[in-house]
Amino acid sequence: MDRDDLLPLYRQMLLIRRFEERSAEMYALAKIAGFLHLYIGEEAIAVGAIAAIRADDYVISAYRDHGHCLAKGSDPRHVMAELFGKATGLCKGKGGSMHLVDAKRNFMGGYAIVGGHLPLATGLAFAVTYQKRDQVVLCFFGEGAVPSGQAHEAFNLAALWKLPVIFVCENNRYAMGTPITRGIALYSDLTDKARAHGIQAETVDGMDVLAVRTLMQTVVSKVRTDAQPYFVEAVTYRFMGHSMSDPAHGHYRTKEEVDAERKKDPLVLLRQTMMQQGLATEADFKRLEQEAGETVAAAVKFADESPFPARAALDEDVYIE
Amino acid sequence: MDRDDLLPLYRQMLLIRRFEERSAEMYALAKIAGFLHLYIGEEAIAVGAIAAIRADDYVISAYRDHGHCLAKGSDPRHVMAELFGKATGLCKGKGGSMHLVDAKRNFMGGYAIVGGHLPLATGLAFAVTYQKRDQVVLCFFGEGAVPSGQAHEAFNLAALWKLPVIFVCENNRYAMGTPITRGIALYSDLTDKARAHGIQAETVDGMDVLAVRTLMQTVVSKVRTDAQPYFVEAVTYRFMGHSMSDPAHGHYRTKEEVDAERKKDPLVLLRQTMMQQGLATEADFKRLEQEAGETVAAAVKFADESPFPARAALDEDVYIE
Amino acid sequence: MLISYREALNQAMREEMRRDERVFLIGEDVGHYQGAFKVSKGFVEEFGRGRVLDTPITEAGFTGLAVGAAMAGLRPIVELMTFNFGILALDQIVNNAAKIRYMSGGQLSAPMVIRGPGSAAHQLGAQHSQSLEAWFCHVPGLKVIAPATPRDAKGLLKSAIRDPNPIIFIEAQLLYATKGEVQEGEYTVPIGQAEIKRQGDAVTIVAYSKMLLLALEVAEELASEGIQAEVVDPRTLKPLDLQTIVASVRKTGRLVIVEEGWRFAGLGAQIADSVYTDAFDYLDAQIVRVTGEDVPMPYARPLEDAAIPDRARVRAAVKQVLHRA
Amino acid sequence: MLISYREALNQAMREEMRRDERVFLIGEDVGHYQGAFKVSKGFVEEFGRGRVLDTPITEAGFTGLAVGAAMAGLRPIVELMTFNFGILALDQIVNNAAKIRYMSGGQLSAPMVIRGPGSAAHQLGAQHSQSLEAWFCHVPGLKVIAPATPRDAKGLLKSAIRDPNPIIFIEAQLLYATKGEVQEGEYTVPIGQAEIKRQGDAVTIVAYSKMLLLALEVAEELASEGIQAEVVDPRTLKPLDLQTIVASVRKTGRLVIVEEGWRFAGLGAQIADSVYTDAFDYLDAQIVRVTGEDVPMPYARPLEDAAIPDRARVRAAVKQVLHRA
Ligand SMILES: Cc1ncc(C[n+]2csc(CCOP(=O)(O)OP(=O)(O)O)c2C)c(N)n1
Ligand SMILES: Cc1ncc(C[n+]2csc(CCOP(=O)(O)OP(=O)(O)O)c2C)c(N)n1
Ligand SMILES: [Mg+2]
Ligand SMILES: [Mg+2]
Repeated sequence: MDRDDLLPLYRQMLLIRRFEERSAEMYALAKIAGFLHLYIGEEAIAVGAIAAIRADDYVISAYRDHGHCLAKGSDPRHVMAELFGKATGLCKGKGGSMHLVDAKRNFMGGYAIVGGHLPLATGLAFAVTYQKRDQVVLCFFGEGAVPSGQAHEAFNLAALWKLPVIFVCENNRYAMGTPITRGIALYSDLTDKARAHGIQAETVDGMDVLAVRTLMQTVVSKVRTDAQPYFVEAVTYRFMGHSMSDPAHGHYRTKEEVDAERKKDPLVLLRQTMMQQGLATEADFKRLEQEAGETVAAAVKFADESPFPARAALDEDVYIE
Repeated sequence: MDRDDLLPLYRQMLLIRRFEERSAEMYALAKIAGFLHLYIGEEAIAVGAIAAIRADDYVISAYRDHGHCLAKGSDPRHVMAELFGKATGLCKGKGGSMHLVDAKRNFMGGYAIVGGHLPLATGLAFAVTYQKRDQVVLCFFGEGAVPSGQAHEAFNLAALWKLPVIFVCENNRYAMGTPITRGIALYSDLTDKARAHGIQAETVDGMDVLAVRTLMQTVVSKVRTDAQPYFVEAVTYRFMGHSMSDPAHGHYRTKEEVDAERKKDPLVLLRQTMMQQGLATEADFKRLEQEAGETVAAAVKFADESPFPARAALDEDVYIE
Repeated sequence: MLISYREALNQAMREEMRRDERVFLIGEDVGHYQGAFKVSKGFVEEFGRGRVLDTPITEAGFTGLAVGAAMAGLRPIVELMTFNFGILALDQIVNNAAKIRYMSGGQLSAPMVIRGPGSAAHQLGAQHSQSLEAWFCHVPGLKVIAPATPRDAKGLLKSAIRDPNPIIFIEAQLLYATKGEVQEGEYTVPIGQAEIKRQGDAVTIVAYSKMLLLALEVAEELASEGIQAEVVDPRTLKPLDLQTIVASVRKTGRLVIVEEGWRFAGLGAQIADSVYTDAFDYLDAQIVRVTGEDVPMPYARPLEDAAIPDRARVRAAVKQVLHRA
Repeated sequence: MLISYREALNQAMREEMRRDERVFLIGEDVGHYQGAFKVSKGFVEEFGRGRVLDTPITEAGFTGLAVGAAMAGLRPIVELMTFNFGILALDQIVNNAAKIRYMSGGQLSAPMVIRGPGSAAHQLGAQHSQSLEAWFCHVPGLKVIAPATPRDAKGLLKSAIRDPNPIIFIEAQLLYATKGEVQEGEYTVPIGQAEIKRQGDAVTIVAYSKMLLLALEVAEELASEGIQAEVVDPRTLKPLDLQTIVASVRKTGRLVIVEEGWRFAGLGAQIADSVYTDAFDYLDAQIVRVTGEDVPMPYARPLEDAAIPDRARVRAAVKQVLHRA
């Protein structure tokens, strides 16, 4: 393990963490509205998985999409501006938190219908194959999408046509207030759902960014070379409520459970590893912390100072003339 | 094996066979219209499975539903009248071939959206459980429905809530012109689809009415006692085209293949068994043949002589006042 | 008693579930979570998990399950977390629930209520801010209800639960916290009856759900200018109580229709068409529709505001039918 | 050349697939089976399995796949075996295809054609006999086309395949075998332009898809009685060419709208509403709509016939607007 290899992973996870925390603050200040789903606790998955792909590979996600968008390299200023609904946002303020898109970076969007973007992911992969290119598609979704019909239809098509798509299931064990035990009949191992369609599958500790990246490197290279889909279950936990209106604990999970899970914080884990192995010092982390703070502050400032879209924008982008 | 046990099975299969053949003739005479999907070749499944349930158990099917309806005990006259679109039809002529319903006999209907009735079947089973009754639900569908999202959603719900529904997949290896090899990624054994949702599953030779009945007896008793769903794959073949507009062979399967499969005719098979074991004579089969002929002729006569629904019927049954 | 729209729905379902064992509630997070918008608060505690069912995120599956259960004699209430997700259950709603009675020649039926919030809340974006009532109203076999007040919400939901037909019951996220007077004790509001929510003689405004509140606000404003608008709330969208609307138009001679949904092929077009057909000679001016803009809902607040009918636009429409600029 | 509607569609797709490598055809049985209604005859032979894709019966899955492929630069043509099954793909069509351009602020788009037969054929029953154009027309971001003649079918399908937006292209099973004159060589018909299919001055009849043929038949009958009906075929339903319709109404003063779909909240209501708004003062009579009955489609032939507009009803409507009984 190598310092220059690991520090960027930490940097990215930290950026996402601080970005999300500031988003929550901005929500409290009513600078951000609508549904806001934070990625806090799950950073290792987006960062570890996206570290294993090329810049021209595709990424697509659900509504909990800030982490994937930032990990794919989007400018935090334009992401934050989108959350603010500003004209300088990635989507000119029209998409919002759940629908970030950064086409330049092949970040193909966040989607808010559970299960609905899995067919899209197979379509991106189909296009890659059709055009005889060698990109792969990373498709992130929660375990709540696993029983959905659209997911299964997508699995079958991907397997049938051997499409280069990697389904990354972020199993944080809750779909809003519904624990996986009450949503999925066979829940102890989700890989059987994919295998039943003929898709190879693997489970990984989604709190361990290095484990995620290592597995994904193998998976990505198989998928890129062998023309086949893959399914990865990354076991994780969301530290916050489902969205801003949902407390972190209460009806459906206890404070004790959340506290226990917080001990497996992916940032803390990587930091410990690096410290133990002498790959980084307190000073490094302090510097990274400051850097992240500045980046996020700049993003907020940019967003805040940007103009709202003009009334004329309302009717634009409905059709291409 | 016992003559009085087996003859009724043959009688039922024969009735379905002759009923279907006459339906085809009536279609040629334009007495029947629309889509007409014949059950010829698959009789052993409906007859074997329904022989294993009680009269108050529920049966639900897709559009290839004449066989299930007749096996559930519906009067062939009212079934034929429905195909003729007559007021005396099971559904007063409003349903047609694809939507036979006989509520008195708990034949809960034929449905024409592939995969769409599997959730309904879980709902019938839910009602049974809710009302603390002990019926089971038999749900018949083609293998073409297996990849559909609605099927998977139904599987998960049935398994999650331990509902007494038996999913009977009539795997005739073609969905219209699409062979199973091009419709389902993992096609060699369909039971894995159900097992992935935690549903026990079994495969059976769907041309052998005795094998079907034997398996179903075990399955039905498990489902009735243990509160759990089940999945049965019955491997079969349709001897005719998909519907009347589709020739028996041509684009997607060869005459040789059809001829070879026809050798496994479920009626011939049972007849041979009975003859070999001395349980029936030529004379018996002749009598059964005559009986079936008369029943079907009477059904056609009844249908033919029945009136069409009156214009007033158009607006009836849309709402309950 | 003064209660919220949310509480009114809660009472309606609670009373009906106490009254009729066949009624059960099914949907995502309706139980332990108390409903995504807390409409079913206390239900799983009172009625147990057997009658208050948390589902996986499989709208086609659990809506279809409810249709099947209804066919077998139960009385399901399906909560859609929002009606946007009802799109995934449309096959079950349109092809099975709405048609089974007809297709079976009256043998089977699907008595059930499918309810949840429709329309936009604040800045939920394009996939979560749709008003789809025109779609449901198009389908024979369905009844469609969209109450605006706590009183109507309670009375109509009770009627809907008792009705032997499949019913689409459209609420609104932004209505849940609104309050209104609701009589004590048992009552129902009949399906298919509009209500004149405000008397007037100068102009008729037809508006439902959230838009009714908007129409009433505008009517108050106009009253201070001496214009008395009559505000008619259809409450049930299908079957539509055209008689009450037409009677009002005969009196006022002028009609404004307010709906939040997309304009093109929206429900207001049908209301206009029906009124032109039944009251043509009483109209002193063309009917004017105030509708949502024909765009996917934008996230940014100023754009969202511009996409949804507001007071200024309703006012302008009234002035237009009154030929005053 | 005199060719069938089916052949016209076949030519359009064939020419465009030869012209543009990005175009591919996907749907159930479109390949080896040559299409359920044989529209794609010879395609898999000419273009291979890589561009003519037989799918499993998973409309949401393969339509969504096509949307994703379109987002990545391809030009899918999705064949729905019939539009009834499109209900299962509505989430993909409405939430993804129609909205992605808007939601992404113009970054992504879904140029694609979703085509197949809509409306009733003969006795296919309630789940297979639906006219859902009003639903699609309601959705911003979609264009909706419903050609009636081979010439329009070919020219409009070619335009649709080249169009950068998602397009709903509604054919009809009963039109496939109808024949008509189609010019030789390359041509397109522009999207969004109605065509006057028959000149007249006594009354305007607006009708599309199958109903156009019915309207033309009735117009011929009426001509023998000295009544010259002008028959306008919108061809594109969204965006609707209101100008052409209004111009005709200004001339005739009378309008009959014929549509096969359910009456309540049908597309005709919108057409009527638009014409009342834009040509009120030119109308000499109320607009009359001839529509399908508001019932699920019955199987029995006499009932089915009674549920669908026929010559007698169109005639009666014309007489009504002409105030002749
Ligand atoms: C089809 C559909 N049904 C319901 C919802 C409402 N909803 C939004 S998020 C969510 C839970 C999803 O859980 P999961 O997939 O595990 O993702 P997580 O939020 O845990 O990341 C639900 C039910 C939706 N967006 N789409
Ligand atoms: C959702 C849907 N898509 C397409 C169709 C058209 N269709 C009718 S039957 C059929 C094939 C079904 O095959 P299978 O399920 O194997 O049943 P089988 O006809 O072999 O009994 C298709 C594609 C349909 N009815 N429903
Ligand atoms: Mg989750
Ligand atoms: Mg089959």
